[in-house]
Amino acid sequence: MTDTPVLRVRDLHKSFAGIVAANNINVDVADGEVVGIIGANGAGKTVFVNMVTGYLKPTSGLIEFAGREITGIKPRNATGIGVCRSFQISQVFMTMTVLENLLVAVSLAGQDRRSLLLPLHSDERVKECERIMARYNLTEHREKAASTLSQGVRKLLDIAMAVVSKPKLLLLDEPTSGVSSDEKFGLMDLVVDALKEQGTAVLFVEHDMEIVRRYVDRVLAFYQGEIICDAPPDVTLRDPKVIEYVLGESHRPGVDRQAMEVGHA
Amino acid sequence: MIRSVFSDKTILWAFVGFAILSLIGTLLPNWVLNNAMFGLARGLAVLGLLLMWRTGLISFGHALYFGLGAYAVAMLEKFTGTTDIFLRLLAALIVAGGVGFVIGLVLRHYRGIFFAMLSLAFSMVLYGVLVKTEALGSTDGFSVSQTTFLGWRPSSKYPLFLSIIAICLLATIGVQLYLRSALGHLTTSVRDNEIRVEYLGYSVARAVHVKYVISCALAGVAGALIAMALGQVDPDSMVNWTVSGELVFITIMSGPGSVVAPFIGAITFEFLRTFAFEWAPHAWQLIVGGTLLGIIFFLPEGLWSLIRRLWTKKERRRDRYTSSAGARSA
Amino acid sequence: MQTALTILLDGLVYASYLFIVSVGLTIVFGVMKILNVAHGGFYAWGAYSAAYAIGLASELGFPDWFGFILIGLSSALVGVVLGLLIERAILRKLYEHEEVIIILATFGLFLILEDLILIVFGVNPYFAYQPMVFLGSVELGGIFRDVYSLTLVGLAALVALACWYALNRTKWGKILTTVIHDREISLAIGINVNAVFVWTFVASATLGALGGAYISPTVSVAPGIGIDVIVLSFAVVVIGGMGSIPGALIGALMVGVLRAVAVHKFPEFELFVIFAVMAAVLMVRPEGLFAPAKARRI
Amino acid sequence: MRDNMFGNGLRVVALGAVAGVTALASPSPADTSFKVAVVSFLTGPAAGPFGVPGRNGAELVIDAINGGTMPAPYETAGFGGLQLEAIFADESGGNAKQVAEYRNLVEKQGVDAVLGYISSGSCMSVAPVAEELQTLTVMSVCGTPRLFEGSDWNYTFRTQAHAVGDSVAAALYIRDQLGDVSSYSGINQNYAWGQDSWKFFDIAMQKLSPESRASDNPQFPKLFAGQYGTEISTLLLEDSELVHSSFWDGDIEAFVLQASVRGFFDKKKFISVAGASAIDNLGKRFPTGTVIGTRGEFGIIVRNQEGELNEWFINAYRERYGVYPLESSYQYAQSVLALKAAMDKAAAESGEVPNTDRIIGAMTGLDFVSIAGDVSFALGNGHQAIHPVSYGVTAWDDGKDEPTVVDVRVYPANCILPPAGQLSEDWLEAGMPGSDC
Repeated sequence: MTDTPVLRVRDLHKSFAGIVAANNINVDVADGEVVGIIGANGAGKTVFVNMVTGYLKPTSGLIEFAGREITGIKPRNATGIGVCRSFQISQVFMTMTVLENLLVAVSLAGQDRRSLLLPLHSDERVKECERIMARYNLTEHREKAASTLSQGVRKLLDIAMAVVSKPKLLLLDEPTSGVSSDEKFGLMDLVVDALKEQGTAVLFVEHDMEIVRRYVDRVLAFYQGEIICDAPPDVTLRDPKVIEYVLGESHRPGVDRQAMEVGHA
Repeated sequence: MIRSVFSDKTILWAFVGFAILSLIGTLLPNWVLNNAMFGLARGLAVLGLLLMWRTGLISFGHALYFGLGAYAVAMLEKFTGTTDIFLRLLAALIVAGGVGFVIGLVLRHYRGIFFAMLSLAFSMVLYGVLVKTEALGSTDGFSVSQTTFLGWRPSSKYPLFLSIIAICLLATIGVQLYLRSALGHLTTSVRDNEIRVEYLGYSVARAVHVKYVISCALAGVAGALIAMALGQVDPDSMVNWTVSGELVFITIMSGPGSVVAPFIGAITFEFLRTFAFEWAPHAWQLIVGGTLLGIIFFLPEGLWSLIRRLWTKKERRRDRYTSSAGARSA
Repeated sequence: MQTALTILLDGLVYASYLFIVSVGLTIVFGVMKILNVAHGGFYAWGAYSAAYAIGLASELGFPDWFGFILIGLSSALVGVVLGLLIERAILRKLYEHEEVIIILATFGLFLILEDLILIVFGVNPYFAYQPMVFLGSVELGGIFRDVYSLTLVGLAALVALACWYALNRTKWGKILTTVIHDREISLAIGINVNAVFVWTFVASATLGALGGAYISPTVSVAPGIGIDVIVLSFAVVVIGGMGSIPGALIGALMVGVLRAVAVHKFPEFELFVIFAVMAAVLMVRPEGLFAPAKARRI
Repeated sequence: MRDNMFGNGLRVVALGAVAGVTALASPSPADTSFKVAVVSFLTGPAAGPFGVPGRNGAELVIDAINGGTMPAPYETAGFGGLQLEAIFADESGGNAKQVAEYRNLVEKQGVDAVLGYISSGSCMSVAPVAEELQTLTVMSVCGTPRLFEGSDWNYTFRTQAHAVGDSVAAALYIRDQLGDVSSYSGINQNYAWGQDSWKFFDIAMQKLSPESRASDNPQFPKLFAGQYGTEISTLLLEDSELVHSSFWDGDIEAFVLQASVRGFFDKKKFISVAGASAIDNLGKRFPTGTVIGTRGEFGIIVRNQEGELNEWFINAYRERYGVYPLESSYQYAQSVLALKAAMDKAAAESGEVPNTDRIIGAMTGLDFVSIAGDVSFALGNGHQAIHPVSYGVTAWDDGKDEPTVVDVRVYPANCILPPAGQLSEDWLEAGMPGSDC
């Protein structure tokens, strides 16, 4: 491990037509660290994730990945250098089977572009996909079309597809949203273990405080586009401001959330 | 390599089918041969549209490339006197592929109705130029002389028929291999979820562009082959929007199921039109239009689904008979 | 100066014609999200039925002005009968399909309508010049113009006003606007979207038929007259913005005037210029000049 | 699996073979009949004014000859002893479709010869295919001289003189009858016929009336455009005294209607090379005082001309179809008569049933009598016919209450057409040497 943080964000600012969606955001994430992001609806969590992965361009500020500036990078280039993400609403290929989904992900993750012209179902790729399916408990769903999967399984597939390229930084947008409560922990156990094994740093947006408490090393609390607390979970979750603005019942109107979220674009 | 290619059932099938077609071609009367040639050539353009359709895009302007291919043949003859099949095809390929590449730079950012309309607009620009320019034949178009093969001028249509079959077979194999490849699977991927493709690190625009250029080149070659088989090019039956509509129609009629479906669909269409025109000259459009509606309502996966249904039914029946012999997993 | 005036007037007349034909197309797109190729069929049916009725009335000794009433009647008849029939029997069952499939279905309908004309009206051209002759001509800008063509401008203005009024000043207009904005919400607040669709389609078909019926006295009404109209009105609708009525107005004016300039000054660019503008608008502003901007996908 | 695949493959072969056999089994022509496809516009804007009258003209004469009821010199029954079996096909849909249709007629329907074609586009595109399929093709109406200039066709004949004759006769009539016009413009369809007509008329005018000035903005709308408001404005704005037009189908009718309401014919002298069909269709709506041609001695121009054949034709046609024969009726009849004359000659020379080669031999260079004048295959190596061309001025016959044409002048073929072996354009540019008027 080096001293350079895998993610370094400085003075990040984003506004939509005069409405501030992110302001003065400064974050460092170290290799292999697991960081939770919490905040009420419209607090700017997803905007932050979208900016880091290149879906949105910040109005001002700096984003560095492993010492290299990636501000305003295109999503596909972000993926290329090792910044991947999953989505609040699973982004998978609905009409394709689980295996095909993973095969496409695996083939695109390969460095050799010429191999893209070879048959998708090559033995080598299928083997790798089988390994991934085994890791993420997807083997039994192998030949099912993604559209027929339950939310939880689809979410797993979504995450599995995001990590096939073995990213150094992974951003998960509400990995447990829409997942039934008895699937939740199993899912998170699987994912966090698998990612720890790979040494991937993880940032994830989460509403469920139990999940946050159990899996993260550090929590960022967002409120009205700003980080109001950045500390380990037991500190953050006891912070009075966090309790008032994030954990309390008050879901204050923020920026129009729909306009900014990938899943709705 | 060859073995692995022919291990693909579709390719093997296409090979067998085209081989049989080329054999019975010697027995067929000329008018059947002609219709088969038109059908096969048009099927080539439909094959390109199939590629686009699988990507979730429908072009209402592929007559542009169809016409460019046909006119490339005619203009090549007019200005250089060349009638050689290889040069004709090369010219069509270069012109259609080249224009497709340039227009693709714009079109690759468009989806849905906008893609359809912009491709329509581009094709109508060419139509507008052709019908009003005397040097380009205006509404008359040009006659196209008989095709020569490296200086040899055959006395029958059969060599051209064989060449068309060979080209269709090559294209079928090529497109099938492409669809099986990782890049080829990006058709469905792009249709299903562009965001995911981008986040997997591949440029959706580029994926669309590549497929567009392939389909343009196929349409161009198709136009060139029709021009050669027919001996005539003109804007109304090669470039007008109705031609694009017809190509899309055959695509839907064929169904997206297989790379051989376009040829089956296009040949069916050609005969449907010939007979409808002969039996009911004032109602052949009605028959064609009615067929289109019928397919949309009752056969949404096209003719191919019909063939596959017959096929699987038989297979199932046989499976029932043979299942006692051993365990055969689904 | 005289040339400029003539070009402007020619362009205006042609634009009026285009507007009347395209406005129905754009309304249907706005409300139902259907690009209706069969609109050309309504146009042709309108032209044929009006020409037929005018010819018949003239033989029966009706006065020439009666033709105007027949134009209105026949376009309403065509619009209601064909519009109802097609929406109820065909389109209604296709709303769940992809938009390209619906376009293709309307293409099939167009082919059917074309041949039905041959079967019903035969192959010979019809002439219904009585209303045009009845109105005579007038000198404008140094040359004579037939008054009938000039009334096209008035009719177009009337159609535009009526559309504006219906959309902005009536209850129906408010319902329509809601449906255009969000079909789901309209259903949720109890709007009978099916009924809205039917009447929108009928109105659009009537406008298409009116375009054909009104133009019929000035042309020879012959098989195939609907074919060129479709792409021209597509161009108009796309340039102005699909679904926008003011857009159709601007689109028609642009295409009309550009075409007039081309015919007068650069005849070989007549068709080219229309579709070049269509392509250019789609490239620069895909939603058209008058529709609210939407983000492109990736 | 494998067995099954080939099983199905064989079925495909079998199906194909069945299709092939059924097709081959279509009835072969009996020895006593000669099957001819008559192609004309049966749908579209050209059907009413040209296609249907042409078809009817052919049908009338074919039936009369089959039945032996024609007057002299065609009183013998049959064509070289054969009965002519006609099938009628549609010319609309564009050149490419015509080529496909032509192949169908010959290869599927098995016709022995093809007769007809109105549009120059059809003729130009069909001629090479006729050669390829070695099928006798007699063209009836189309006018572009390009058909036989630059190409030698063995199987194609044309019984209609080409556009140069129409244009030169038009220019001559203008000089002879209207005196000098200061300037002229034109509105012609943008394809072979319209382009050629204007080009030849323009050159002929320059040679015959050198002081006359051509417009620099002649109009070329698309064929079957239907709306000419803008073009009419353009022509009205110009100061040209005369407007030339070779419009012929529904377009001439639409143009005349749109133009006459705008006072076009009060301001301009108008010469219509091939629009005579509109006179009958429009009746009083067609402006009187218009210079009109019928591209030969056809239609309204010869309506009151004496002659047994012509009177028979007009009466029989009126009796059967209820209207006057139009120019295309004459033109199609002329093609049928050429076939009759050649087949009779071939039969007489060989004493056998005429076949394609013998008919071609007999038709090449043939002189024959048409409905209202004489025709000879003098150009294009004996494949291109020449005949006189008439022009006149439209008027209203109050006595009969029907339109008529007055001040008719007939220009003989050797006055208005180039001698054999010379290209039309060269001949015109050279000032029409050898023209014998």
